[in-house]
Amino acid sequence: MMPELGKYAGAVLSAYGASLALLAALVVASLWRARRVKRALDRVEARRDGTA
Amino acid sequence: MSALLLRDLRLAFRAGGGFGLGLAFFLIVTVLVPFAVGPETALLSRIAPGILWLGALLACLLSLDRILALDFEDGSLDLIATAPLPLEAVAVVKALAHWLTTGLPLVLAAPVLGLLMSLPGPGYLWLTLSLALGTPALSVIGTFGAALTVGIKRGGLLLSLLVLPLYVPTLIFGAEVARRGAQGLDPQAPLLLLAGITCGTIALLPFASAAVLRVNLR
Amino acid sequence: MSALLLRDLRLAFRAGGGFGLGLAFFLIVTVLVPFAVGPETALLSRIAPGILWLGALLACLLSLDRILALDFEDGSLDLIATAPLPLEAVAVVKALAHWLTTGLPLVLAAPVLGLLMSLPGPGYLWLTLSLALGTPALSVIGTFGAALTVGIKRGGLLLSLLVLPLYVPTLIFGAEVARRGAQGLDPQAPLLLLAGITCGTIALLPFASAAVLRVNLR
Amino acid sequence: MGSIWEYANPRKFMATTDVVLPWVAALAGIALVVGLAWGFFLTPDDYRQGSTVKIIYLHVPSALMAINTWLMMLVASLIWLVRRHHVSALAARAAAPVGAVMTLIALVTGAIWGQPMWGTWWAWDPRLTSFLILFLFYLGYIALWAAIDNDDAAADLTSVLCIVGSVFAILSRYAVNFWNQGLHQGASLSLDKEENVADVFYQPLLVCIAGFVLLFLALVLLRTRTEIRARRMRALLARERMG
Amino acid sequence: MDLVVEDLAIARGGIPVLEGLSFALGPGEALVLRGPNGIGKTTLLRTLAGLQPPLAGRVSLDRERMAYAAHADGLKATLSVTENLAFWARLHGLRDIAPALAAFALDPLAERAAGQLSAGQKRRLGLARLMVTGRPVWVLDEPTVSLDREAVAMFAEAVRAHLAGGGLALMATHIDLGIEARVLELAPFRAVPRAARDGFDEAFL
Amino acid sequence: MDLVVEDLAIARGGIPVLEGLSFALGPGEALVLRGPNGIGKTTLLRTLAGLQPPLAGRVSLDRERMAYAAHADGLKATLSVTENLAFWARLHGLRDIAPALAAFALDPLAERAAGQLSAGQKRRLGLARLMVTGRPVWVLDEPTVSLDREAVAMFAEAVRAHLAGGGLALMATHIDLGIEARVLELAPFRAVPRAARDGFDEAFL
Ligand code: HEM
Ligand SMILES: Nc1ncnc2c1ncn2[C@@H]1O[C@H](COP(=O)(O)OP(=O)(O)OP(=O)(O)O)[C@@H](O)[C@H]1O
Ligand SMILES: Nc1ncnc2c1ncn2[C@@H]1O[C@H](COP(=O)(O)OP(=O)(O)OP(=O)(O)O)[C@@H](O)[C@H]1O
Ligand SMILES: [Mg+2]
Ligand SMILES: [Mg+2]
Repeated sequence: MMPELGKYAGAVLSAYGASLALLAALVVASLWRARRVKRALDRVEARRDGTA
Repeated sequence: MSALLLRDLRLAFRAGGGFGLGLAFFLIVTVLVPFAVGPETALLSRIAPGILWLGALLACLLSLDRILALDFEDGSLDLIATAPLPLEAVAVVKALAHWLTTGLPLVLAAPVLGLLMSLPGPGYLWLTLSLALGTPALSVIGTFGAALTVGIKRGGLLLSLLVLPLYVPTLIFGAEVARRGAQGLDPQAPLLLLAGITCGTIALLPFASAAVLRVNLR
Repeated sequence: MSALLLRDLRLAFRAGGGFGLGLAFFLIVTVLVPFAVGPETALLSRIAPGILWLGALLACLLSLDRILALDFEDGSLDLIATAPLPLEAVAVVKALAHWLTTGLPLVLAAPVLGLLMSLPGPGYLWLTLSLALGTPALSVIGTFGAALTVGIKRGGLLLSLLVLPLYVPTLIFGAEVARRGAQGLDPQAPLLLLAGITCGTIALLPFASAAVLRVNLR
Repeated sequence: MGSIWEYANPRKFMATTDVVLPWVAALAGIALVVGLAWGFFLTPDDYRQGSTVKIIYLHVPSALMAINTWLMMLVASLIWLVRRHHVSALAARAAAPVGAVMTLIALVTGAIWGQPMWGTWWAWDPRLTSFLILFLFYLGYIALWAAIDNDDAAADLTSVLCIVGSVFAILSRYAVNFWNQGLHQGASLSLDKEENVADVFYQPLLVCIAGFVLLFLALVLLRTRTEIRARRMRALLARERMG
Repeated sequence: MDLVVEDLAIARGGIPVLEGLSFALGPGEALVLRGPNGIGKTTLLRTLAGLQPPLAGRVSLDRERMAYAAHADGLKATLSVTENLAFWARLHGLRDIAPALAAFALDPLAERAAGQLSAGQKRRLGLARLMVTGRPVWVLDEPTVSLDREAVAMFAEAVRAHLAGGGLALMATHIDLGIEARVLELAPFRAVPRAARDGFDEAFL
Repeated sequence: MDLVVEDLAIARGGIPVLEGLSFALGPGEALVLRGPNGIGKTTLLRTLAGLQPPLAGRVSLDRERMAYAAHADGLKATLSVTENLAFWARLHGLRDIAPALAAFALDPLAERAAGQLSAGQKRRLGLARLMVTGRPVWVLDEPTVSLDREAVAMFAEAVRAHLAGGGLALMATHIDLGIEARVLELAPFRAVPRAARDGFDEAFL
C-alpha cells in the first residue's frame, strides 16, 4: 500500500503531516467557531422573541 | 500649519517630550550589539552599515506612537480636526515634526556611531546620505501606522507589527546603499530606488493617513 | 495577589491588550536583520545567538511601558495602592504578569527564529535555556524601570534609556551562553553568572520598585 | 434575478450560501482526497528529487492560494470602501486567517523540502523571503481587525491597510529580488507547455490546485457566515442593552 | 438660521440612540440639551461637530463657523497656560489671547504649566479656548464639570457676551447655569428598537 | 473617632496650599469639603488617603479601613462592568458585587465593556467600586461629576446607607447633594506665604 519513499521518507511524511494538520486545525477551528456563534445567536434571538 | 508644527516641536523639546530619546536608543542599540555578537572588529565592521540602519529604523519606530496617540488621548485631536486645517495637512505636519525631532538627529549622529562599529572609511558618506534620504520615508510611513492605531490604548506594539513590513523596502535599499558604499561598490542603483520610494510615500501616504484618521475620530 | 495577576493576564489577552505583540516584534527584528546585513548564511549564523538575544531584549523592552503606565493613567494605581496589598507584592505580580505574557512566549519562539538565522545545531538548546533563565531578570529589572518612569507621559523611550544599561550584564552573560553553546564550547561559567543575576534581581529589585512607586504616586 | 450586488445583502447571502456551501465543501473534499492520494500513492519519483517531488502537491497549491487570498481580500476591501457592502468586508475578514494558514503551509513545506534539496531549512531566497513578508502582512491585518471594537471602523481601517499593504508587498518583492538572487526555481506552471513539469506530475497537481481552491471557497463561505452571525449577535446584544 | 437639524437620527457603536430630532438655532440663541446619562448627548454633539456621520436626517451647519468643546480639554501638560491658548488662537488665525485669559481669571496662572493646574482650573482653560477660536457657533459638552460657583458664573457671563455678539451656543449639561436659554429634553427622542425579525438587513438587525 | 486631623498643613508641587486644618469624624458622620477651584481639596484628600505625606500636623486614620475615589475612576476599558467590579472586590477580599450593581442601576450594563459607557455611566461604575471595598471610611473627590439628577440621588442614597451602617464619608464637591452633612469651608485655611527673608530654609522659601 505505502509507496516506497526512499531516504526522503522523513521529509515527505513530515511535509504531509504538518500541512494536513494545519489544514485540519483550520477547518476544525472554523467549524467549531461557526457552531458556537450560531448557538449563541440562536440564544439571543430566542431571548429577544421571548421578551418582545 | 506652522502653529501645529511649532507646538509639536516645542512639546518635543520640553521635559519628557521625547526629543533626543530616539537618538539615545540608537546609541544604546549600537552599543549593545558588540556585547551581543562579540567584540571582533572584522565581524563588526562587516555588519556595521546594516546594524546602523536597523538601529535607526528601530529608533524611529519607537517614537511613532507619540505622533498622534498623545493628542488623541487628551482630546486635542478632536479639536484639531474641527479647526481650519485639513487632516491631510495635519498628517504632513505630524510626519515632518517626527522627522525633525527623530530622523534628523539620527542622520547627524550616524557617523559618530559608525566609529563605534568600526565602519570602513568610505562608508560614512554613504551611510549619512542613505539615512538622510530614507528617514523621511520612515516618518511618513510611520505616521500612517500611527493614524491606523490611534484609537487603541498603547497600540505601540501593534503599530510596530503593522509598520515593520511596510519598512522593508526602505530598509533594503537604504542598507544596500550603505553596504555598497562601505565596500567601495557603486551604490547608484539602490540610491535611486530609495529616492523613488521616499518621493512616492511622501506624495501619496498622507492622503491614506488622513482617511484613516477620519475613521478613527468617528 | 491572584486577583491582580488574573486581571493583568486577562487584560493582556483582550483585544489590544498586547499579548503576542512582543513575540511579533521579536519575529520582525529577526526578519529585518538579514535585510540589513545581507543574506549570507555564514555571516548570519555567526551573529545569530547575539542577534536573537538582542531581539528578545528589545521585545521585552518595548512592552515595559504597559506594566504600570496604563494603570497610572486611568487612576487604578492610586486605588491599588490604597488596597490591602503591599506595593512590593504589586511589583512582583506586575513583573510576573509581564514575564508570562512576554518572556515566556519569547523563550518558546526562539528556536523557530533560530532557524531563520541559521543558528548552528547545538545552539538551540542553549539559546532556549539562556532565554528561559534570563528573561525573568529582564522582566523584574523592567518593572523597576517602569516604576521609575511611571509619572511621565509616554515615558517609553526614557524608560528604554534607563533600563538598557541595567540590561547589559544579563545580555552579556545570556548571549555568551548562547554563543558558546552554538560554537560547541562549554557555557557553564556564564550560565552560572546568569542564574546568579536572575536570582539576585528577583530577590531584591521588587523592594526598590515599590519604594520608587511610592515616591511617584505622591 | 437582479444584479450580483443582491448577494452582498446579508440575508440573501445567508440564504444562498446555505444551499451552496455543502456542495462546495463536498467537492473540495473529493478533489483534495483524489488529488493528494493520486499524487502521493500513484506518481513515480522524480529522477533528481526522488520522492520529495511529492511535496509539490501541497507546496504549489498552498503557495498559489496564499497569494490569491490576498488578492481576494484586496478586491473585497475595495468593494467595501466603494459600495459599503458589509458582507464584503466580513468576507475579507473571514479570508485572512485562511490566507495566513496557506502561507504557513507553503513556508513549512518549502522549508521541509529545502532541507534535502538545498541542504538548509531556510535560505534568504527572494521568493521565500517575500512569502515571509506576506505572512507578516497577514498577521498585522488580523491583529488590526482584532484590536478595534467598532466593526465599521475596523472594516474601513483594515481595507486601507490592505490596499497600502498590497502596494508595499509588491515593492518588497522587487526590493527582495534586487537584494538577493535566489535558489528557488521559477514558475513551472506556465501556459508554455515546453516549460512545464512532466504530465505525470502535472495532472494530479491540477486536481490538488482545484481542491485547494474549493477548500478555500468553502472555508471562506463558512467563516463569512460565522462573521455575519457574530456581527448580528453583537448588534442585537447592544440593542438589547440599550433597553 | 445658523444651525438647523432636521429629523436627525444618530448611532453610537452601531446602535441607534436618538431619532426624530429637529431643532433650529439662530444668532443670539442658546439651547441647553438635557437628558439622563447615556441618552446620547455626547453622541449628538459629536455628530453636529462633524466628527461622526449621522444615521439619517440632515444637519445644516457650516463647520468652519463652529467651535467644539468635548469632555476632554485637549491641554498639553508641559505647555504653559499662555502657550496652550496661543496655540489654539494661531491655529484659528487669531493672535490676541488676553480677553480669554481675563474672562476666566487665568491671568494669575498664565505662566503655570497646564499639568500643574487643579481640575477646575484646567476646565477654565479649556473653556477659554472657545474664545480664541473666533467662531460663532459653540457646541459644548458638559462645560461646567468640576467648576466652582464663581467659575460657573464666569462661564455664564462668557456665554451671555457671546450671544450678545450674535453667537450661538448649544450645550449639554446636568446643572442649572443661570443662562436664558431654551431647554431641549432628549428623553422623548430615544430611538426605539424596530422589530426586523425576518433576517438581516445591512445593519444586521 | 475614626478620622482625626490636627493642625494639618499640606503642599502641592512643593508649595503649601492649606494649613491649620483640624477636624474629626466619627461613625455615621459625613463631612463635605467646599472651596473654590485650586484651594487644595484634591491635595487634602490625597494626603488623607496616604498617597502623599503631610507638610505638618497629624492625620490619624487607619488606612486599612479607608476607600479612596479620585477624579479618575480606574476603569479598564476592555473589561466588562462586572469584571471591573469583581476585580476590586477580590482585591479587597470580597466576592459579592450584586448589591453594588443594584445600588447604581448597573445591572442592565453588567456585560458591557467599560470603555463603551457614557461619561455618567462610567462614573456610576467608579462609585459602585466603593461598595465592594467593604471599608468604612470613604474619601471621595468630586464624586458626582457628570452624573444626572437620578444618579446623584442614587449616590446620596448609597452614602446614607453607608452612614447608617456606621460608616464615615468625607467628600469634596461643588454641588449640593442633599445629604445631611457638616460642611467645612476650606477658604479660611488657605496657606499664607510666610516671609522667610533671611536666606533659604529647608523649603527654599
Ligand atoms: C520555505 C519556503 C518556500 C516558499 C515560501 C516557496 C514558495 C513557492 C511559491 C510561491 C511557489 C509557486 C510559484 C508559482 O507557481 O509561480 C513555489 C513553487 C515551487 N516550489 Fe517553492 N517555496 C519554498 C521552498 C521551496 C523548496 C525548498 C523547494 C525545493 C527545492 C521548492 C520547490 C518548489 C517547486 C518545485 C515549485 C513548483 C514549481 C513552480 O510552480 O514554480 N520550494 N514555491
Ligand atoms: N464607545 C462606545 N461604544 C458603544 N456604545 C457606546 C460607546 N460610548 C458610549 N456608548 C453608549 O452610547 C449611548 C450614548 O452615549 P453618550 O456618551 O452619547 O451619552 P451622554 O448622553 O453623553 O451621557 P453622559 O451624560 O453620561 O455623558 C450610551 O448608552 C452609551 O452607553
Ligand atoms: N502637579 C502639580 N504641581 C504643582 N501644583 C499643582 C499641581 N496640581 C495642582 N497644583 C496646584 O495646587 C493647588 C491645589 O490643587 P488641588 O488639585 O488640590 O485643588 P482642588 O481644590 O482639588 O481644585 P478643583 O476644585 O479645581 O479640583 C492648586 O492651586 C493647583 O494649581
Ligand atoms: Mg456625555
Ligand atoms: Mg480637585
